[in-house]
Formats: sequence, C-alpha cells, structure tokens
Amino acid sequence: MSPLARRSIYRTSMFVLSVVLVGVLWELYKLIGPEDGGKLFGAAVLPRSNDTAMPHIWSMLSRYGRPEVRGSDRQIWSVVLAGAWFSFRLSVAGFAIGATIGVGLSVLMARFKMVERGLLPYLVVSQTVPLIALAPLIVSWGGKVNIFGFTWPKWLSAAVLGAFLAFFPIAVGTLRGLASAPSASLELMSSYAASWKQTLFKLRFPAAIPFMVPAFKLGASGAVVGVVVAEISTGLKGGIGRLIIEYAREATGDPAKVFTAVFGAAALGLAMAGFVAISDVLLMRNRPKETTT
Amino acid sequence: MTTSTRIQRVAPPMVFGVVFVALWESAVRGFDLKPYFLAAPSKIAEQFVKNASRILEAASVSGTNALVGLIVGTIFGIAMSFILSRFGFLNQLITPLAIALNAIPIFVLVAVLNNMYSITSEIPRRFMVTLVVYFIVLVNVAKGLTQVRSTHVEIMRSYAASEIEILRKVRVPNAVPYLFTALKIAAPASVITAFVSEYFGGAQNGLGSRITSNIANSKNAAAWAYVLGACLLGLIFYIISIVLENVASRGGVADNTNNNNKNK
Amino acid sequence: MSAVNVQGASKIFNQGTPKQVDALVDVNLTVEPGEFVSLIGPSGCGKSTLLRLIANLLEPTTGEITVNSKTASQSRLDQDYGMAFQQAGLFDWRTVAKNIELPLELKGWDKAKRAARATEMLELVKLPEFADMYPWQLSGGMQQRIAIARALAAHPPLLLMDEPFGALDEMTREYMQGELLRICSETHTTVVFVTHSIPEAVYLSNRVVVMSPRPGRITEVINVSLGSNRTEDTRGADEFFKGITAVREALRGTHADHANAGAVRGVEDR
Amino acid sequence: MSAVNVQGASKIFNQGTPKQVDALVDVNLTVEPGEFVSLIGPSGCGKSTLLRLIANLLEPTTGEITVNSKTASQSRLDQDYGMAFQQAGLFDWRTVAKNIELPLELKGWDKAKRAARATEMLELVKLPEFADMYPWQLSGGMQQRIAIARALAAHPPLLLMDEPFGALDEMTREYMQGELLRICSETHTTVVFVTHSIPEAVYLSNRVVVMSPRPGRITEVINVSLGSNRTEDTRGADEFFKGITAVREALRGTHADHANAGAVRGVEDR
Amino acid sequence: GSDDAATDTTAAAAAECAELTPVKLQLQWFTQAQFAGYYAAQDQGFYEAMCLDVTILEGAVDIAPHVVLANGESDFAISWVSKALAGREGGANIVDIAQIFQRSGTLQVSFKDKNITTAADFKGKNIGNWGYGNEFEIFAALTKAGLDPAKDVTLVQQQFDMAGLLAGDIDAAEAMTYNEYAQVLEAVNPDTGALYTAEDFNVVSYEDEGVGMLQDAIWADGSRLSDPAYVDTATKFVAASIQGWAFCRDNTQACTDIVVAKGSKLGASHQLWQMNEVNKLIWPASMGAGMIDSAAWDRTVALSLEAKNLEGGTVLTAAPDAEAHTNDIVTAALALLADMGVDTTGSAFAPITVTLLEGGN
Ligand SMILES: Nc1ncnc2c1ncn2[C@@H]1O[C@H](COP(=O)(O)OP(=O)(O)OP(=O)(O)O)[C@@H](O)[C@H]1O
Ligand SMILES: Nc1ncnc2c1ncn2[C@@H]1O[C@H](COP(=O)(O)OP(=O)(O)OP(=O)(O)O)[C@@H](O)[C@H]1O
Ligand SMILES: [Mg+2]
Ligand SMILES: [Mg+2]
Repeated sequence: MSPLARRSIYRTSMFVLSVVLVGVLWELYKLIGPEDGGKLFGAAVLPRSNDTAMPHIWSMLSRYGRPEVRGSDRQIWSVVLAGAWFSFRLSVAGFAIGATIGVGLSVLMARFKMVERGLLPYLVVSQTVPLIALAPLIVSWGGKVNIFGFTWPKWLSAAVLGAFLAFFPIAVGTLRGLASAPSASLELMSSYAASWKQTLFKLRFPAAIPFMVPAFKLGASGAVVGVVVAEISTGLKGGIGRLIIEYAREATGDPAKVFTAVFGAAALGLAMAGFVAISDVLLMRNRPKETTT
Repeated sequence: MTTSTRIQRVAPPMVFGVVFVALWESAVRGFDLKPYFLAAPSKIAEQFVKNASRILEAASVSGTNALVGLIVGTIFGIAMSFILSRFGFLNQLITPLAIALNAIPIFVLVAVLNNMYSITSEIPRRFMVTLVVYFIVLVNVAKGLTQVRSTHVEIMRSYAASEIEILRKVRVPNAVPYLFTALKIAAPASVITAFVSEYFGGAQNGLGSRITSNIANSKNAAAWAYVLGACLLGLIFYIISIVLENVASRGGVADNTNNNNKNK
Repeated sequence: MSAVNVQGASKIFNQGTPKQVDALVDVNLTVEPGEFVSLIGPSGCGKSTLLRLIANLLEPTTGEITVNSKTASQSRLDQDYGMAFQQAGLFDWRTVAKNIELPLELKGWDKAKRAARATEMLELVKLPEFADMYPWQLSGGMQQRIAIARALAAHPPLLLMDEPFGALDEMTREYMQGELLRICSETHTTVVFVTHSIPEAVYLSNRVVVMSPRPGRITEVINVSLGSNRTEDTRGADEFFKGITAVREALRGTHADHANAGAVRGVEDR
Repeated sequence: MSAVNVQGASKIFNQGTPKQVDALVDVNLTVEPGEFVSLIGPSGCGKSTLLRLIANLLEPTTGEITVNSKTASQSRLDQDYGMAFQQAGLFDWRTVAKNIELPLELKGWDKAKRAARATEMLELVKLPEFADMYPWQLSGGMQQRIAIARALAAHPPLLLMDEPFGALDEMTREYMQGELLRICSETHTTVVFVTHSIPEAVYLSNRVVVMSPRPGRITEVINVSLGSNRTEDTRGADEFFKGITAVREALRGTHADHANAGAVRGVEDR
Repeated sequence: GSDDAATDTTAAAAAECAELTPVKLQLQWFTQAQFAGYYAAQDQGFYEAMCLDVTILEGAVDIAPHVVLANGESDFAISWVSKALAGREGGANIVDIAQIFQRSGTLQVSFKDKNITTAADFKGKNIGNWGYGNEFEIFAALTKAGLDPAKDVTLVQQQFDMAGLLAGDIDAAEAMTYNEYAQVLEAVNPDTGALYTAEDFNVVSYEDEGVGMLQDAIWADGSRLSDPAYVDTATKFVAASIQGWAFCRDNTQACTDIVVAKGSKLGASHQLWQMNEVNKLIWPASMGAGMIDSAAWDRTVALSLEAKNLEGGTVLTAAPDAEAHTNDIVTAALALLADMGVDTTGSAFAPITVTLLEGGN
C-alpha cells in the first residue's frame, strides 16, 4: 500500500472515529444534562437536553430510512442526497465564480496599491450587507439579464450569492500571500526584467500557496453557506437549503427531520473542503517538510 | 506620517466611494427605480440621520454580540490551532468536524441553538458568531503555525527547545501575519453573522430584525439605513483589526514586508 | 563604449532615521567590455550593494550608472546581464532543472531548447543526476552551483556574481573558476565579481577593486597582468603572487581604517 | 569518555524511492573532550549530514552515536552543544541582539544577563552598533557573524559549526579563527567544524577528517601537531604547511574517486 | 363525478382556445394548502379552460410577492393586504383585484396557565411574532389595548416552528389557524406522552379582537390595468382561481392530495387540517368569494395607519388612494362563474373534522 493510501485510510478512520465520539458525547449529555438547560454564573450556558432540542442519534438516523411525508414512496435519505447533490453543483459553480473574482481582485490589488487602498474597505463593507437586502436585486436578474443570447438562469442567482460569500476570504488571503514572496526572490525576478505577469505566475503565486490554501478552505465553506442561504432566501427548489427550511417548519412535531437535512449540508461542506484539502496536498507535496523526529 | 502620504492613503477610498454613490444615485434617478426595489443613497442618508439614535441602539446590540463572538472565537480559534499544531492526532480528529460545522449555514444552526438554549437569550447568536470566527481563525492560524521554515525548527531543536518554546519563538511569530489575515476576514463576518442570526428568531432589538421588518414593510430606504449602520460597524471592526496589526508588528515583520513591497 | 559605468554613486539606507547606514559613498567605476573585474573588501563594505546598484535592483541615492551605454534600468529590462546572488535563492517549488530554466522561460525559449540548456548547465556544474530533485534536497554547495548554472544559462553579455564560489570546496572551486574563465573568453562576457578570496580575485580578474568599509568607498584598483590565457599553471606564476601581495596590502590598509572608523553613522550621532 | 562517538553510522535519504541518496556510509569517528576536529571534503559529500546526525537533528539509518557518553538525543535535550548552521537562519522578526539572546532565553537566563552576554558577543564579532537592527538589514557576512555569535553565546561544551566563516573576508576570518581558538582553549570546548578551506582546517584543528563524496565516507584522518598555543606566527610554521599538503593530497585522492563514482545510486539503478 | 365533469368541460373549452395566454402567479410562501385553490385550478384544468397557461411561483423567505409583481416578473401575486399596501406606498403600483380570504386567520396561542385571554393580558409578557410584516395585527391589538410595543411587552421573533412556545421561552406565540396552531397540536406533551389538545391552550383571535386585517388577496399590476387584454386575462384568472377554491371547498381531501402531489413537504394530516382551516377563512362568502368588503378594507387601512410598531412607526403613513383596490374584475369573474353554475357563496359550507397525527404525518 502506498503511503498516501495508507494516510488517507488513516484520516478517514480518524474522521469516522471523531463523528462517533461526537455522537457518544451527544447521547451522554442527553443522559446527564438538564432537560431544560442549566445556568452557570447566572448565564444560560448549558443547552437543553430534551428530545425537541436534542433528538436521539438513533431517531435522527432512523429518520433517514422513513418516507419524507406519509404516503410518499421516497425515503428521506434519497431526498437529502438529491438535495445535497443539487446544492453541491451550485456550490462548485459559486466557488469557481468566487475564486475567480477573489483571485482576480487580489491580483489587481497586489498590482496597484491605489486599487488596494480604494477597494479593500468596500470589499469589507460588501460582506456586511445582508443577503436579504441584496436578494431582491439579484433575484430580479433571473430571466431579465440577457447578454449575447445568454439568459440568466435562476440557479445562477444562487451561485452568485455563494460566490459573494466565497470571494472575500479568497481575496484577502491571496492578497496577503502575493505580498509574502521573499524580497530576495523578487530581486531575482527583477534582475531577469521579468514582467509583472511573469513574476506573478512564476513567483508570487507559488509563494502565496500557503496563504491561499486556508483562504480557499474558507471560501469553499462560504460558497456552501451562500448557496444554501440563497436557496432559502430566493426560493430555489431542489437543494438542501430548501429542504432545511421546509423541514424546519416541522421541528415542533418532528424534530429529527430537520437534522437529516442539516447533516446533508454538513456533508456538502465536507466534500467541498475535501477538494481543497486534496489540492493542498498536491500543491505542497514538493515543498520542504518540517523535520520532526 | 506626512500630510501627503496621509492624503495618498485616504484619497483612493474616498474617490472610489464618491464615484460609487454617485453612480448609484444616478442609476436610481436615471432608470426611475422605485424605492421598493432599490432606494437612492440620498434617501438612505436621510433615513440614516432621522433614525440615527435607533440605529445606534440596534447596532450596539448586534455589535456587542459580534464583539463577544469575535473575541471568544478568536481566543478559542487560537487556542485550538495551538492544540492542533501540537497534537497531530487531535488535528485529524477535530479539523473535519470543524469544517463540517462551519459548512452548515448559520440559519440552521441558529435554529438548532435557539431550541437548545432559550430563544429569548443572546447566547445562540453569540455562540454562532463565535463559531464562525473560530473557524476562520483556526484554519489560518493553524497554517501559520505549521508553515515555518525548516531551518528555524532545526535551530530550535538544536537548542533542545520544547515544543512549547518552538511554538512561542518560531511558530507564533510566523503565524502572526496569518492571524491578522484571519481577523480581517473575521471582522466583517462577525458583524454579518450577528445580525443574520437575528433573522430567524429571538429578541427583536438588533440590526437584523430592523432590516427585515423594514424590508417587509417596503421601507427600503430605512432598511438600507440600518444596512449602512451594519456596514459602518463592520468597517470599525476591520479598522480595529488593522490598527492591532500595525501595533503588533511594529518590529521586523512589518518592516520586512514594506521592504518587500519596495522592490519592484 | 564601456560595459559598466558608475559615476559618483552613493547609497544611504534608512536615510534620515536614527538607523541611517551610509553603505556607499562616491563610487566611480568603469568596466570595459570583456573585462573581468573583482570587488573585494571587508564584510559589510558595500560590495553587494554596489552590485545591486549596477543591476538596477536598488536606486542610487546620488550618482549615475550606465550599463552598455544605457541606463541601468534599461539594460535590466533588456536582460543584458545574468546575476548570481550571495544567497542561492532557489525556488523551493521548482526542481533543480526547472530552476535553471527559469531565466530561459522568461526569455521565451521553447521547451526543448530550455531542457537541452538545463542539461548542459547541469553537466557544467557536475550535477546532472540531480535534475529532478528539489533544492532543499541538495547540500549547500550543490545549491550554490545550481544558482551559478542559472546565472550562466542564458549566456548573458554581462555577469554580476556575488561570492558565487563561497560554499565550494577548493577542488570544485578551481574547476568552476576555470570553466567561468573559459566561458567568458569564448563568449566575450564582461564580469563583475564579488569575492573574499584574494587568490581567486587575482586569478580571475583583469582588475581587482579594493573597497573600504562603512562608508563604503573604492580605495584602490589593482591591475593584474596575467594575460588572457590563464591555466592551472598561472597559479604558480610570479605575476600571480605579486598580484596577491598587492591586493593583500591594499586590504590591510582598509582594515586599519575599519578598526577606527565609526560604523553606523546614525547610531553614532544619537 | 569521548565527547563524540560515531559508530558505523550511515544515512540514506528517500530510501526505497527512485530518488534514493546514500549520503553517508559506515562512518566511524571519535572526538575526545577539548579536541578540535575539522571535516573537509567535496561539496555534497555528507559533512552537513554528519553534523546533523551528531546534533540529533537527523536519525542515522544505521549505526550509533553518543555524545558525552549519552545518546545523541539525550545530549541535545541537555543542550550540550551549540550549533552554527551553513545557512545563517536568523529570525527576521527579531533584532540582531534578540537573535543572539535566543538560546539564552531557552536556557532561562534572566533579561539583564542575556543583554549583557549579547552585547559581549556583538563586541566579539565586531558588530556592536547593529544590535537593534534586523537581520535583513545586514550584509551576508554580517549575518553569518551574528549566527556565530548566537552559537557561542551560551558557552556550550560542544560546538558544531558548519562552514561558519564561509562568507567572511580573509582579515575578519583570521580574526574570528583566533577568537574561536582562544574561547575554546579558555573554556575547554570540543569543536566539530566543517570547512572548505584547507589552511583554516589545519590552523584550527587537532585532527582533520577528510571525506569522499557519494556515498560519503571518511577516507583519511590527518593529525596536526601544531601544539595547543597557535598564534599568527603559526601560519608560517613548517608543520602548518606540512599539514596543508597532507590534507590536499588526501583530498585529491577523494576527488579522483569523485570523477568516476556514480552519484545518486537510485538514479543509476533505474 | 364532479371530477369527470370538470375534465370534460376543460377538454371542450381548451379546444376552443386558439392559444393559451401564459400567466405567472407569485405565491407568498411555499407550496401548501394555503394556496390550494390555485393548485386545484391548475390541476383541474380550470385555468386551461379559460385559455390560461398558469405557472405558479413559490415564495421564499426573502421574496416579496409585490416586488416580483411590480418588477414585471409575474402577472399576479398573492399577498396580505397591509404588506402589499406598504409596498404600494413604496412605489409598487399594485392593485387588489380579489380578496380571497375574507377573514384573518392569525392567533396568539399560549398555555392555559399563563392566563392570556385577551390582548390586554400581553402586558409584561414575551410575545412571539414572525416579523417579515406578519406582525401588524399584534401591533394593532397592542395599540388597541393601550400598550406600547416598545415598552410594555417583550417582542420576540419566533422561528418557523413552535418550539419557543412549547419550551416556555415565549409566553404567547403567533400562529395561523391553518398552520402553526396545528403544529402545537401535533406535538407530544412530555407530561402525558400524548399529543397536546386544544384544552391545553388559550387562544387570542385577532379577528375576534376586532383587529383582524385582510390577508391573502390576488394582486394585479396597476400599470397594466388600462390594457383591456390584461383586464380580460385578470378576470379569467380570478374566475378560474375562485372556481379552484370552490372545488377545494367541496373536495377537501382531493385538494389536499393535489397540494401534497405538488411537492409540499408538510405531512398529510397537517395539510388536510390546513385545507379545512383555509376553507373556513374563505367560506361562506356572502357577497361572493373574492369580493372586497369595504368595511374590512377600511378597517385594515385604519389599523395600518394607527398601529405603532417597535420603532414608533406605522405600516402606512397615508391612506392608499382609491385605485389600490377594485371590485370590477372580481364582479365580472363572479358573473362568468355564475354562467357556469359554480357556487361562489358557499352558504351551505360546513367544515369537516380533522384528526391531527403526531408530527402532522
Ligand atoms: N533532505 C534531503 N533529502 C534528500 N537528499 C538530501 C537531503 N539532505 C541532503 N541530501 C543529500 O545528501 C548528500 C549530502 O548532503 P550534505 O548537505 O551533507 O553535503 P555537504 O557535505 O554538507 O555539502 P556542502 O559542502 O555542499 O554543504 C547530498 O547528495 C544531498 O543531495
Ligand atoms: N536593506 C538594507 N537596509 C539597511 N541597511 C542595509 C540594507 N542592505 C544593506 N545594508 C547595509 O549596507 C551595508 C553594506 O551591505 P552589503 O550587503 O553591500 O555588504 P557586503 O560588502 O556585500 O558585505 P558581505 O561581504 O558581508 O556580503 C551594511 O552595513 C548593511 O548593514
Ligand atoms: Mg554581500
Ligand atoms: Mg553542507
């Protein structure tokens, strides 16, 4: 077995172990935790352990095997799976758009100090504009925008909102990474009269990778959150976000149901993060490793 | 700082802002966009002035939530990245969970947390901000703690430095720029998380509930006035993180990056 | 037309701050095409700084620098020179061969030609079997040889080399000196060369420029009349030993200065 | 009790992969307390690797290493040695003085004592006025001197030095050699020293260990009988020139090998 | 029997249509029995019979139907009156052309032991509401009871579920008769192990408190009402929609099935309850379904002008002009339906009894 395969098997089993551990902790808390929450130093810090707030693991799991609604022949697991797959594709699209924009902006900002000074505060501000204020605008592009025969499909609005959350960490992290190239290396490139673009691709980007990897990780989960929220907010059907809100309405009578969709969203995020992690391993495999005994 | 460099620093964002607002205003006027769709900046400014005291009040509620979450999340994020960089075992155990947790959109988690705690308390919201900030800090700082030059680690090991000492003297200084990158991302994220957490329940005293209720009432200009409040809050957090960065890296690191930038 | 012309150049770091360092003061230097000029002087006297000024990696505080009758910046843009830095400065993420190919890529050479040249250069520095390894897997001296190969790869008309052979053992060093001389005379390359080794400076150079430390200035220029065809036998020639003695004398003078002279001006003035 | 004892040590990098490198093969070396031993050999022959093995920064593939009759790892933990690396490896975010203080901090010295020692060390390397500057503001040679100051700061009983004087000019180098000898004899320090300079090796050492390249092994050990009190005059002594010739001969032998020997075993075997 | 008849007429009518007019309808929330009439009209071919090809757009959290309508992305929209009028004040030119729900279905539900039986009892309590413009009746009731929403009560935004009420965080929670009220009755009482019953709760009905505001209405684009073709489409659309509602009145179970088939994720027993409760809000309609009762309209407008919210503002700052609503279209539509023999008053309507199951399934 190759060391890589061995490591991935190890990692996977560690993950499974950690999930099991969380499950055990959850049930343990249900066993000893106060039904109606507890206070510590006057603040409610202990969560409630009753079945509405914290359903049993097995009731959540068994919910996957039961039909979504009575009389329906689709079991929840297939609905959640389909939803997650739908949202996954949107997230990938959103991530791709966000990464393109984020990296593009960071390059622009690294190139022109003026742009960095002028733009960065507004990028920050853009992240504090709630989707609810933007949703009407972006949703109204659906069906309206028509450039060169390209009509704006509704799902694209959701992907754009995913991109909206993804681009910012990517832009900031990449910007920092691009500036992190050692001055000696910059001097070398300068001695070759390398154009800015050449320096960018041959030096700054490779040097930026340690900064870009965490940025892309954040961007990936940002894209997922953005897409799921957009599904909730703009009424796009078919994805995990829509399922979550629809199941959330039934949390009173069927508390386990919403958790099935929540786990679907978590799996979605993990899949996205997995992509980034794989690219991390690939990109960093030839870098000097720390010596450890 | 001389006046001219100060102008250089302040002018670009000013110019950009003025141009942006002017475009917006003329778009609203030129295309006769109705207020229910998009409010004009002038109307927003008017509402902002009119509701200034309410905005301040709401911003202080959301801002406190954001601040508490930002501080707690940063502390936990740093602490956890230390633990993870020290114990690879825990790292593999916890990182995927942290990623999974963070990929769950806040709406849902707030809903779950609201049920686990009392919907009338601020704890679920602060918890939420903490979680978001925690993750941002964690992934960045963890990378900063591990991406150290191997020569440096070797030198420390030749001093028989304990892992703790290597952490303090090599990993931490190396992670400082990563931490501030994280804070720059986390500052606006904490603000938006704080008031987005208000959308689906809880006391109606923060920016989030004001924004939703005004939008629902088709009072778009007022809603955007609160959004403006949120933006300013985020900007203040961001500026604080930059100031902290400058203070923290008075010494070599900052100078070094300046030095880098000087070379073409 | 001179290959390098430095007129009244000076370089002051951190000007106006308490940490001001007068690295170079009023330096004048002319290097003719095809000439081999060495810079020698105590540590911190400004040799690297002068090389950086010629390479247009630093702007002089005062004075003017022309390379091939063009401004220093123009000749940098025209890629008139190859440079080997004091620190090898290889890119960790590129294999050894790819590191050597870097300047060729930037000149737009095609892939096959680049690969051929890289192989040729690896032969030259006697490391052909390390082509596919990464810099951090090499010893210090091997890294330095790769950096030299990289500087030579494009056969630039002007070579600026900052202690390129510092980490090499004597045998390898002498071999590399011979190769450098051969290449330079074949391609009529001009070289400005920083070294701490007096024999090396004398063996290689037409002229040895001796510098004094802070504020760095040129104290003496010693002509070496060993002719253009230098072999291993040259190392036994009278003229060779005479050169060595002359340089050593000149250096001793600067060192005496050194012992007395205050170093960082700003620090003193506080 | 020997200060360093290497028994049948070998080191193979990337074992089992096509890029396997046999860096060291069957090395045996004993260094007595207070002894000064130099390692010399062609670039890439495994000198740095051997030093790293002694310092317990690498684990040998086979063989055993003891330092002060303890395992290498124990003596690292006891901070029995000070090390100067081939790359200066200063910390960019620390001032020069703070860089020197680093090992002292780790030994738990108090602030005043650390500052005093740092000042003393800066005097030793003749850079007192640079205490508050940052490493990247220094020249290459100055950085190297700071790294030496750092290695000496704690007065360790064993010094491991990897080409510490490589970037220094001759005058400074001779001064530093003298200082090193003085310190070592005063404090009865054991030294393992890597260098490419034959005179340096002979001038400093009780024994010179000559190594051959890939796979690196010890080919000869030359005793230098210059006595314990070496001065500038020693450089004119007959015994000195005899030592130089002996080492040179030994090295030439290894180089002949070098020219023939295949280098990277894995590459060959493919 | 009626099923087959409807299908027959549809087929016949469709044959007469040269082509179908495309129509988009924007709902204000997800697919559920609240909108059963439209789905039934679609499913039963009533729209097609009127030569309409109707696409129903679901709502979402941040979708304001009047914005979608005013933007021209839909032809008609379903929205509560006060919310839509606020949009009209914000520049959206929209007109109420048929008032489907004649009564308000909003309740404030509390556990018996809290002793909240009228709005006056809200004082000092945690009062739940949904925000998003669904809270106006609470403000109206508070104003009427002389309470200041900013000081005398603690307003708490509820989630989509009723967990806050059941957990005791919220003293009185906002609930629609057809939805959230059912949710609490579908939940298990941990003390008894059986479902909660109506006896466990006190209910304040805003309709009964005299502060009921008009809810689901069909809104049209005011700027297009001068176009006779649009008016014609609107008339047919309203007629077919009312026909759908009449169908649901008479076929509660069948309509529930249609909604479930359209992809509602709510449980079947819950959906049936909802259908039944919605019917109660529409039927009987003494003036004919969809007619805008001017008394109710005026009351809605008056409350919108008076009721102070948290910020001290009111829903509307000025009374809407007369163009904000019209009975012309619904009158024409009712005439059309009368010709077809559809009962549009439902005077004989009697609700069925629905048994809720755990979780609404
Ligand atoms: N991390 C590593 N991975 C793979 N090979 C390595 C690694 N470190 C060293 N080597 C190989 O080990 C051999 C010996 O290297 P070492 O650094 O000990 O040489 P050296 O004698 O110090 O040479 P120099 O005088 O050039 O510094 C070289 O062939 C080198 O390529
Ligand atoms: N970026 C910088 N900022 C401040 N001072 C600098 C900088 N670069 C160099 N110096 C100073 O300029 C002087 C000359 O440095 P330089 O590197 O040219 O010396 P050098 O002659 O190359 O020495 P060496 O032989 O040790 O490499 C030194 O005193 C150094 O401290
Ligand atoms: Mg130098
Ligand atoms: Mg070495």
